[in-house]
Amino acid sequence: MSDYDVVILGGGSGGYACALRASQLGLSVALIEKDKVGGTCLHRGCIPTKALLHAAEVADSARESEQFGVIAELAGIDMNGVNSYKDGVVDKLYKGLQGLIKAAKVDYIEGTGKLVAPTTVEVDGRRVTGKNVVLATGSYSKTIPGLDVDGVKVIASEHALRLDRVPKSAVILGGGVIGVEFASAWHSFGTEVTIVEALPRLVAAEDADCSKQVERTFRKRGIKFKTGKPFESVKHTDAGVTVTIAGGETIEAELLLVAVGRGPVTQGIGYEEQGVAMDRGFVLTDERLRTNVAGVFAVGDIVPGMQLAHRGFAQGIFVAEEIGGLNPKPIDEAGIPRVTYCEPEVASVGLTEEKAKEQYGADKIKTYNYNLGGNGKSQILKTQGFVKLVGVVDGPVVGVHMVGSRVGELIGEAQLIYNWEAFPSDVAQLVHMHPTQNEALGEAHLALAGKPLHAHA
Amino acid sequence: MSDYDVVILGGGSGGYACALRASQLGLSVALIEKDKVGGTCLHRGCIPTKALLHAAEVADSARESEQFGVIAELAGIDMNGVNSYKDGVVDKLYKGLQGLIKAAKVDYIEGTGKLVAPTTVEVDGRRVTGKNVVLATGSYSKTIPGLDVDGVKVIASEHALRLDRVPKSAVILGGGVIGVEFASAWHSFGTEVTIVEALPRLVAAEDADCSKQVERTFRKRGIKFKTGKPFESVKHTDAGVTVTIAGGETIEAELLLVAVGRGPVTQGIGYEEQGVAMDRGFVLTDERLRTNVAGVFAVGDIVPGMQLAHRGFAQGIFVAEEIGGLNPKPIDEAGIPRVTYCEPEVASVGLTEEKAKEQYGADKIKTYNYNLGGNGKSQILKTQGFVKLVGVVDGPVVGVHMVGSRVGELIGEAQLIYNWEAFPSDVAQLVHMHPTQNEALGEAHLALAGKPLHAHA
Amino acid sequence: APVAPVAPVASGGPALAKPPVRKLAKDLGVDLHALVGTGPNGSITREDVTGAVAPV
Ligand SMILES: Cc1cc2nc3c(=O)[nH]c(=O)nc-3n(C[C@H](O)[C@H](O)[C@H](O)COP(=O)(O)OP(=O)(O)OC[C@H]3O[C@@H](n4cnc5c(N)ncnc54)[C@H](O)[C@@H]3O)c2cc1C
Ligand SMILES: Cc1cc2nc3c(=O)[nH]c(=O)nc-3n(C[C@H](O)[C@H](O)[C@H](O)COP(=O)(O)OP(=O)(O)OC[C@H]3O[C@@H](n4cnc5c(N)ncnc54)[C@H](O)[C@@H]3O)c2cc1C
Repeated sequence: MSDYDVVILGGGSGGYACALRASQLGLSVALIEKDKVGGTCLHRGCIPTKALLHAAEVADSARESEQFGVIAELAGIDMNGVNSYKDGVVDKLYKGLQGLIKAAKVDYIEGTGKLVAPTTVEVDGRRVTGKNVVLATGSYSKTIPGLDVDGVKVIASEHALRLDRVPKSAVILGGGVIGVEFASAWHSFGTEVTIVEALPRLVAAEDADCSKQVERTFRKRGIKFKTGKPFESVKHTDAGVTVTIAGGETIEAELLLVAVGRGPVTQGIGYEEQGVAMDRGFVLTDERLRTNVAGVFAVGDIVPGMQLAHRGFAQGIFVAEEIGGLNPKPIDEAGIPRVTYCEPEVASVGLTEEKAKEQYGADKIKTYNYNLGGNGKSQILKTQGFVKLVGVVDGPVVGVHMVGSRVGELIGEAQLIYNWEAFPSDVAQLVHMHPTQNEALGEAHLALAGKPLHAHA
Repeated sequence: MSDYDVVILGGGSGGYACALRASQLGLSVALIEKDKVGGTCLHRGCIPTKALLHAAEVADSARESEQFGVIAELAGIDMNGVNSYKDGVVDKLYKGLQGLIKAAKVDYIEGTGKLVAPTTVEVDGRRVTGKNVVLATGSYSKTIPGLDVDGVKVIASEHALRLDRVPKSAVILGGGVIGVEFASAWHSFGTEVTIVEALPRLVAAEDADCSKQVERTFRKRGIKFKTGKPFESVKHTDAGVTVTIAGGETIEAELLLVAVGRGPVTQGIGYEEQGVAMDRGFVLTDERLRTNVAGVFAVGDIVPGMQLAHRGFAQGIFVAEEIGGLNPKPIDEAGIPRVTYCEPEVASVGLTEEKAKEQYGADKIKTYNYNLGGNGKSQILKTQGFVKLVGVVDGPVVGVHMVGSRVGELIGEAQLIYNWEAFPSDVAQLVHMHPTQNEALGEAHLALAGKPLHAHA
Repeated sequence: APVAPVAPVASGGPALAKPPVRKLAKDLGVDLHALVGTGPNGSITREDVTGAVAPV
């Protein structure tokens, strides 16, 4: 007999969203969490990093205030102050989330769970059985073979978020989202940063033009980076670390931050024993997020694909609706918006130019790159960058890629355009607010539709 | 015989957009401007005010930096610095615009034009005849009877933008868009501001909830305002002015800024003589922007309706396409996005709750108000406010109203939702980027669709 | 055998067309409810709408 309609293992973004939606649909729900509801995103991921990045923005703004006629001086960073600001934001959202879980009448079970039968999870000796089980155990900071993260001189993002000081210098291993975000924040705080990336470009998952623009601005800002340079080794020194990279070059720094990706938390908790099919530790699912074991679903970072909190939300909601019999539409992964919050921000949805050409054929794809130099609000912010559209000839917009201060907020509009398969002319016929940055999206669509306004054709 | 397909009188937002689009369509175009192309918006309106407001944001950010752990002190405002920043932005965009006009092969005629025949404009004795004439002479700062704007102690927005100092104190007459924007910027610079407004609320054109939130935040910020208090008189004093308002209360200040609206520039330039139908100085048109005189169109601030630059752009483009035979769709005025750039920003599109209930019946309208307290990114910015949706029961979203720092950029997404007549469920099925402010739009739609995520139902 | 057309309207919900397509239909004066959708799940596509105005 089942105790619950749904038993969810892991209370991060994917797990708790599933719990809330399932309970709304009248299902009985147990949510098992060993640490804190909210998971990586709330406690060690999205929220604290974005607080850090906002403090960095405040610091930059003070440093550059003279350009705007404002007389202010940046005297320094009080890292304790930054941390209590950051923790304050997390605490408030944590309280709110706990309130939602409580109001939803979800049975919240604290403890480490283990899958002991296809649809039974054992927590501290107690067996919790569901008609359905949702695996949502999330991810951890990976490292590379032979590189030992000691949490002191060689650290991961969770340690970086708890630092009680601004490091004088740091090497960041990995030029992906997490790496460039810390690089950007620390640089703003005064750290001398060097990013080491094995791939040929920063934010390599993004459209190549975005990488170029980020690199250009990082160079101007004084953030150093070595791309195409795999890490070789690290030696502890009195002052910190010496990092050796391909070619033999060495870099001295106070710290090494390892940001080489996140691995799935799926070992030693019964998944293999119960026959859940996995690949390199990730739980395999079909497009309806079913594993190979009947009644067992998986959501969030343990499912191969983009590791994003809102993908977890969407998957959690999807599974709850699936179990609730609503027959939801499968999620289009390319339609999930992506923002990297370094300065300049990078935001994208849909296909890169390269992928679109692969998929449709190069002659079927047209692109337009609207430079923010022509965008009044971006000039007011003194930021540089662009809005790039990837469109199918006589067809919809299939990719939007943006770089510049604050462009992350433009992704809301861009994602509607992509997901609703709008044609450039659908957007071009609407007038955008002047002066805004989203006006640049409007101008780009005007141009792609063949009727540029504040742009040369 | 006509010299041109289109002769445009006035090179502001409406006029130059018309010129650029007409030329794209292969029409021959003359653009007549007595001052500078770009008009009010570029030289005395949108752009310089938003530069001022950004400098204000930089000042606030420095003032409040400690809350974020950043040690900076706001020592003051260098108004010359602010002005040269502001002028720098204007100059750069002005050069860009001149380049576009040149590249478009528009005949740019400098001088004051007068309509001397239905489709003939005289400029410095030269007669320029078009198959069509577009009136685009824009607007000027109004005052009220008996209140004399001297440009020194009693000023209008164009003078306020040229001040070489931060006023110690100011009374602002008018709590509309321009009034609250100057109030907000000056307060951030250190001016003691009092807004005097005859209507019962600030930003009275917006949804009542928006006014309430702006008033709440203004009160917290220390911006004083007297609503429901018509202005009575002003006396010049040695120190500045004494303003008397209804009820006899007096307010002393260094300056009085008159921001009571903008009147159309339509007198003494031949419109009446040529029989163009007008109402209180505004040029009347049908929905295709035709005046009663054959071949004569009007666009921009001289046409009754919202006085916004991008409405001018849209109307200018419309008329060019109409003349070019493209038979464009008439513009839905309610679909034009509106942003007020005070702190907190106000952004809206579509109908207010009140108007929607009038139009559809109160029982056919449902609303949802998502508090930014539940929005992670807004918490990070330490801003308060909401996203309010006005929806038709079992129908589309017909109004979006937002208040909070930086919500102006969310209007891009909101305007697609309104103009494309999306249902709450259309938006709710798409996942928004976490953590962003546009996520609040997503949450509001989830809730209105009956499946709230980070919100109580 | 003739197949019963899929109803283009979800009960109480919007016509089964993406919002920009709905807008296009409105601009072109096409009544979505009179169309039989040829897209996934009987949804109305842009071609269904433009096809309804183009002279056959
Ligand atoms: C530094 C950093 C910054 C990031 N920034 C962003 C961002 O800005 N935007 C974004 O979208 N994403 C961001 N992410 C990614 C985001 O945090 C993850 O995609 C998201 O948290 C995944 O959700 P999840 O539910 O799959 O897993 P998690 O959030 O990792 O949650 C898993 C939960 O399961 C619990 N758990 C694990 N095993 C057990 C067990 N055996 N028993 C009981 N409980 C268990 C864990 O304690 C944890 O609470 C960031 C990540 C990091 C590290
Ligand atoms: C302080 C302020 C802030 C504003 N902020 C915003 C904002 O943020 N966003 C927004 O959308 N709108 C804003 N506006 C409104 C916006 O500026 C106007 O809506 C817009 O400029 C109207 O465009 P227009 O083409 O109708 O007229 P105008 O821009 O006024 O242009 C008319 C042009 O015609 C010329 N002209 C007039 N008579 C003659 C003649 N006889 N011969 C030759 N030339 C002539 C004038 O010199 C002028 O250049 C603001 C306005 C002000 C005053």
